[in-house]
Amino acid sequence: MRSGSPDASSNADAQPILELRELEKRYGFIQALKPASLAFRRGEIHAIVGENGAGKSTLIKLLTGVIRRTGGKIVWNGAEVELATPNEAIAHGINAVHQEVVLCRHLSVAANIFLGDEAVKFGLLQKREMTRAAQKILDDMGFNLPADILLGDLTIGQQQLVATARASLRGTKFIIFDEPTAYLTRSEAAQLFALIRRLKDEGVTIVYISHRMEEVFELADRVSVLRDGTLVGTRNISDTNDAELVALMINRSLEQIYHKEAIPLGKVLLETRNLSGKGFNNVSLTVRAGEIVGLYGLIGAGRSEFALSVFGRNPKTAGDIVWQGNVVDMRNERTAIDLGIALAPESRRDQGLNLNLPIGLNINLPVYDQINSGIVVNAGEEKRRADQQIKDLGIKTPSRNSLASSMSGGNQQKIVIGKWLNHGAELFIFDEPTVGVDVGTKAEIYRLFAKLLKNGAGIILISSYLPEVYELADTLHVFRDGHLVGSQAYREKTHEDILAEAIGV
Amino acid sequence: MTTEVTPTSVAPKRNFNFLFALTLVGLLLLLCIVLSIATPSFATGNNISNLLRQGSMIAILAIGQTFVIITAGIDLSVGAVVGFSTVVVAGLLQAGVPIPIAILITLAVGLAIGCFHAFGIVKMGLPPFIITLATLTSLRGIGLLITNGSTINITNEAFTLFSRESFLGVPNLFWMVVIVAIPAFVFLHLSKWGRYLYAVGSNPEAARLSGVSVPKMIFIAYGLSSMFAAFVGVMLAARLGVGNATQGDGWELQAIASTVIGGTSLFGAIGSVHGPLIGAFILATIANGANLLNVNSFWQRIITGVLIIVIVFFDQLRRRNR
Amino acid sequence: MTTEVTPTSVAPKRNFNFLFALTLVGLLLLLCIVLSIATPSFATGNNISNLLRQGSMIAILAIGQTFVIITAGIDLSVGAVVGFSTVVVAGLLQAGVPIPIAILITLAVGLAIGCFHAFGIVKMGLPPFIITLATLTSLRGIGLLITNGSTINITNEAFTLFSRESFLGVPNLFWMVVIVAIPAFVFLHLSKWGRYLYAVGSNPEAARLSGVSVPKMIFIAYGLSSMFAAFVGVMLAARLGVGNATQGDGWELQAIASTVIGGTSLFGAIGSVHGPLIGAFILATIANGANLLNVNSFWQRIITGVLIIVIVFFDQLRRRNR
Amino acid sequence: ASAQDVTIPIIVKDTTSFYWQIVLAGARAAGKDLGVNVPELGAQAETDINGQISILENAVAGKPAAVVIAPTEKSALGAPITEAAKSVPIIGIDSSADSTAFTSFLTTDNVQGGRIAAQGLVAAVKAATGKEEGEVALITSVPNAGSLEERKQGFIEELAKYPGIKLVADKYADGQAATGLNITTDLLTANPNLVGIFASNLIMAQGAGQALAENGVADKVSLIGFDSDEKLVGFLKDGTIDGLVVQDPYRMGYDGIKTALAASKGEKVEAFVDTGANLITTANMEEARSQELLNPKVN
Ligand SMILES: Nc1ncnc2c1ncn2[C@@H]1O[C@H](COP(=O)(O)OP(=O)(O)OP(=O)(O)O)[C@@H](O)[C@H]1O
Ligand SMILES: Nc1ncnc2c1ncn2[C@@H]1O[C@H](COP(=O)(O)OP(=O)(O)OP(=O)(O)O)[C@@H](O)[C@H]1O
Ligand SMILES: [Mg+2]
Ligand SMILES: [Mg+2]
Repeated sequence: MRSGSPDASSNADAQPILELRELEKRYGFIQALKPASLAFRRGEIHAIVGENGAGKSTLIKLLTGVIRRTGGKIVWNGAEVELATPNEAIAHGINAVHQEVVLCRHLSVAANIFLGDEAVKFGLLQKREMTRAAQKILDDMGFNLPADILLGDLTIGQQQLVATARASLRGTKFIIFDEPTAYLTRSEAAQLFALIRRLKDEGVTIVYISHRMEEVFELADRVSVLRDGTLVGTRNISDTNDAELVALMINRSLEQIYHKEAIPLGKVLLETRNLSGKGFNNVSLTVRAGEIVGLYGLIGAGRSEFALSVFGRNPKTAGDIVWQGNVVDMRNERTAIDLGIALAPESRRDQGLNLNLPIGLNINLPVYDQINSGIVVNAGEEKRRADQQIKDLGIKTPSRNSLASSMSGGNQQKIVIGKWLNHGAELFIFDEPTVGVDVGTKAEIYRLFAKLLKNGAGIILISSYLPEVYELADTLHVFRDGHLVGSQAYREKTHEDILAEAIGV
Repeated sequence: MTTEVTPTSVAPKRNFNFLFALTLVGLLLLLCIVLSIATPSFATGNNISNLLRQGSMIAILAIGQTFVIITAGIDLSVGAVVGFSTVVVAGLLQAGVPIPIAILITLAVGLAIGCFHAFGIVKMGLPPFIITLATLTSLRGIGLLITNGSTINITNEAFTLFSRESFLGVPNLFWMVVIVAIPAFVFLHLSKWGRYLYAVGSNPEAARLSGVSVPKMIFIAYGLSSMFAAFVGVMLAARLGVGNATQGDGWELQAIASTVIGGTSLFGAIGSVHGPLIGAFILATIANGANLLNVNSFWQRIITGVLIIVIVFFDQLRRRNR
Repeated sequence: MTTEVTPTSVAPKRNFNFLFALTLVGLLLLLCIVLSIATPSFATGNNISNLLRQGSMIAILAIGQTFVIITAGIDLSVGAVVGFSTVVVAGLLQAGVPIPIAILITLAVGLAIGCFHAFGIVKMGLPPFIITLATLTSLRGIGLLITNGSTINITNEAFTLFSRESFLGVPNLFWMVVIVAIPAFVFLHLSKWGRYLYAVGSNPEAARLSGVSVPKMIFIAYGLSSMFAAFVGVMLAARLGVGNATQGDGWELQAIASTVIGGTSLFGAIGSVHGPLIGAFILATIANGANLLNVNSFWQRIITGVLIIVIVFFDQLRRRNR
Repeated sequence: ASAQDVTIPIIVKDTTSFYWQIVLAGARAAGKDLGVNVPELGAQAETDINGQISILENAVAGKPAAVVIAPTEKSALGAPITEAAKSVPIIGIDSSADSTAFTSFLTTDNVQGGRIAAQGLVAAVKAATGKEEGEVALITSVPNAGSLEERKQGFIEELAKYPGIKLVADKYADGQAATGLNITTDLLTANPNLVGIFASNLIMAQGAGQALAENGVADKVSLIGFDSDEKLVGFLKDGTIDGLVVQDPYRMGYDGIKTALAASKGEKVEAFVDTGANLITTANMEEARSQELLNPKVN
């Protein structure tokens, strides 16, 4: 199905800046993108939505010369182009902020921004100039980042901002954002939107990929939907609505995303008393059985560091962790896991996954202690458990033996979640659990949360996506600069109040 | 949204690994067939026994090395541990210690060396390359100091005879490979420890956050590698009938080469027990064949280099095309 | 939300790198001071000249090796290239080729070898460890074949004299280090090529997406490493007055060790030109000091191993505490 | 069987050393003269005992008429040689092994070679300083190589007979000429009174000679080397080296094959032949026998 009318917008007659004709991509036997035809108009913001593994990132990689198409044509400004290498795309003024940050951790922010395009005088790098220029670019975009720091020292969200700055510099005609707000909080996202609008005003064509519908409606002029590698439709944003898009995406309607049940709160599972550590200070909170405790804050507010300390990954510097009434010495992760705490960490690449290992091994990694028969691993149980999570979470993979690295971003995230659902615990800490996860699966995950709660577990939900914590949390804590600045019961305040607390105005 | 797993025709990795091992076996077989045609003495029982004996020590070192490399480490000390262990076991035997106890003590020394490596890596934060290089240097010194630069002659006939005898027509030395490889296979491919090793090599942070004790796995990997090297030292002492600290020189490179030829990635998380085994016997067969064909020893080096490239290249091709 | 940049608590790496080099220099100085006190002959002009001569060759190899290691590769062939190059330059000189041309041809041969490595890595998909190990093996064979296992005596006085002479009181051999290190420093730290090397080692995909030609950088790194090794071969031939294919045996490990002691990470993207230089001279000073103190050769090995651990450990401490 | 079908492999200690290449050259010449097929085998380092055992095993598997071998290590090679001798006659050259199974032996006594070196060094010191006293040093290429240890033993034993001569340093290198060179320069720095050095093989003599030249002390410090090649002969000629202990490797190879062929035919062969070690100095180097030893015809 193709978007029917050539359409209503005023510059309908203008030549499209970029046109795909029966573009297709196969990975061996997997058809990641089935022949797709689509025209991007000059200066529009074109959103692309679809389930995890639908082929969105694949499409973007084809347009930026990262991977080679296996069929079809690409027409740029009326002329057919190869787009066989990243260089060629850059030369046309096409660039992208990829879903996974593709930058060099060992280089400084400035070096990353100018990589491949260095300022050189007499053959020598103009490092100081570049740092200054990079700083100015970052400041102009409103990103609060130093240009001379090593990229590896930044959080993923911050790295994503660097990638954005970098892409805006090169994508003079056409920029693609692949889930740029996944790790951003509301205020950073707002800055990004301002940047995108400014670029649009400058005549740049924008492609915007997101799983957050409200962002699509806030930004986009038109939206295209991918399902299972097929382009199922393109709509003017004014002619469509949430429900229609979701229905197109998942081929059925979805009544409710945020699944919330009234579950009676049980005993106190975890209590932190004036807990301090690297990146956070004096945090006191409690989590009860059946409760979702939401943690909200800006990037770098200290929520993840707090979670890592509770989980025994990083040492606390002061305060106590009380587990079911007893002060515990959280020596390492093992201690936490044995007590019944699980942590699905925020960065799937750095902390969550063993990328070059099979999905099955990733899912079972925390439970190998439990599934032995004698000295060897019970292979049947290993398979069963892996398949169970693949099924429950709808991980789109040919086999549990596929490498985690061959999964789409959202599917990788599901593996991180599945790993801990597989293990089970009394307290689950989910740090940005739905980053890059499609709406259908999000609803599924929220339903799984409810199931966990009903079984007597408690959940700490760290999210930079305010609607998520706002809708789901029984208690919401706001972090700012490593401190707890506000705590409220379920829906006591408005989004705006919470945001204000997080920013500190 | 469909929740069932769609079966596709993509070959699962497990099978693929198996195929990969097959290719290597294929290359080894090809080598053997060519040699059988080229020289009548290759396919004789006597020569095959020799070949099995010659490849067995590097094969065991390569298996131990694989554990270390899977954790994204490297163990440069194995050759030195072999030499040092020949001294230890020879010294013990000459001091009248019974064979089994002498062997156990030697293995324990090996284990201790491995634990020292792991300690350096885990507690002192040293790169594996550096700590094992340092041991390589120091151990040879200690061995030479103990023997005062000479050789300890082993007069225990039972001990030395063992290396020359066969059981069921297969040389005892090769049985040692079997004895090591089977538990090694179970450990790496069937037990949870093997899974943990891969996880540590792939992403130590993720492994750690999944409750895997990374330091423990490092201790296990280096401990096993050095213990295997000590075991090879015992085998070598039996074969040579002497303890001599400079033996096993350069064997670390041969072991690492066997491991890499066997498909192990030096960046960790990829490797098997059977691959390095076959790799070691490919190298042994090349050397054996060259000797039988009376290839000039200089040409022998040239040919070995070329064959390594050719074999690994075909492997790569195979891997890429799956 | 404020748009100004809030200063973060994260220390910029740039300064830190500099400090890190300082620590190593500090350790080297400490070593020198201890030796000056322990033995009167250490701090003599003559001995310092010897020391500079002794460390210079490994230092140059280490710089070349650093380029390769920064791309997350390894070059095991450098020792063999050194030996082979002594044969090439000696053969050419004995055939009456003028010195400058003989040197240029030798360097070109080195470059060709490096390009072959890069070809194997880039086009044939071979692991760097394997292709350079294969060359190591083959090159020695070729060199031995050329010389028939013997040495080529260099009768050109001007050529051999060069290595013995000094300029401004500093041995010519050390000037060679300066001549290599300065452009190497400019290349790695001040030019965009150096930056690309780091990018390739850090994340080849990111480098590619930025329009950096990864294959080209691999060719440059391996080409330079082998060319530097050929240059060292010329220096060694001048110093020994002979061409001999077995020379430089094991120097690859010394070069890699210097590089790693100098703070280079074997996983790529971390390293400098000055670090390996200092690393090489730390190793040379340990050997020199042990000789002057007439330490038993066996103890010398033990001490070298221990000192390597100690030095790198203090460095690690320093790095961690920043 | 016709003579062309007769195969007699020769197994040396280290094919990469010039000394052993001369042995092989002798064997090759004998093979040509006698119509015997002579595979030239050997490990790639003198310390690689296991390698030599493997090569011996492989050689015996080829069912040769006889095997000529220079055992790298006395005791380690004993049993494998006894084992091999069950199927073929074994001729030993250069060094001995703990086996009674040798049909014949053609050796140079390396201990004797070390003694000759000591005598040569003392004579050279006396010639330079006028007295039989002073500090001397020994440089050995690698630890644990049988023949080098024997040379060292002979050298030290003989030196003990000269009370005025003191061995102040006994160093091992790593087989590299550059290391020998560095050790020598450091010895010169640490021992300003050094009057003599014995570098007990070819490569070390090259390094040590170069060090004396580099430091310009060839007149002050006497140097005795072991074995010879063009480089060392050059040093001998210009006085950097005072003497070379040379063996007769060519003859060892030639006679080894000759004896092996005879033994394989069941002829009676001499059980023990000493091929001798000689000191060649700047003074006697032009003599015909010296020239023969210094310039063996390798090809
Ligand atoms: N390198 C690869 N090898 C094999 N299959 C791949 C590879 N990369 C992607 N795929 C497959 O291609 C399909 C499309 O993936 P793509 O990354 O485009 O999805 P996506 O729409 O971006 O999903 P998400 O929202 O989760 O990011 C998926 O089924 C994925 O498993
Ligand atoms: N590797 C590091 N080195 C130094 N400081 C760090 C490092 N990682 C994080 N920080 C700092 O620690 C503080 C807390 O970071 P943390 O990741 O816990 O924040 P967060 O609230 O979880 O935000 P995010 O949404 O980015 O995860 C920040 O100031 C951050 O800059
Ligand atoms: Mg995607
Ligand atoms: Mg976080």
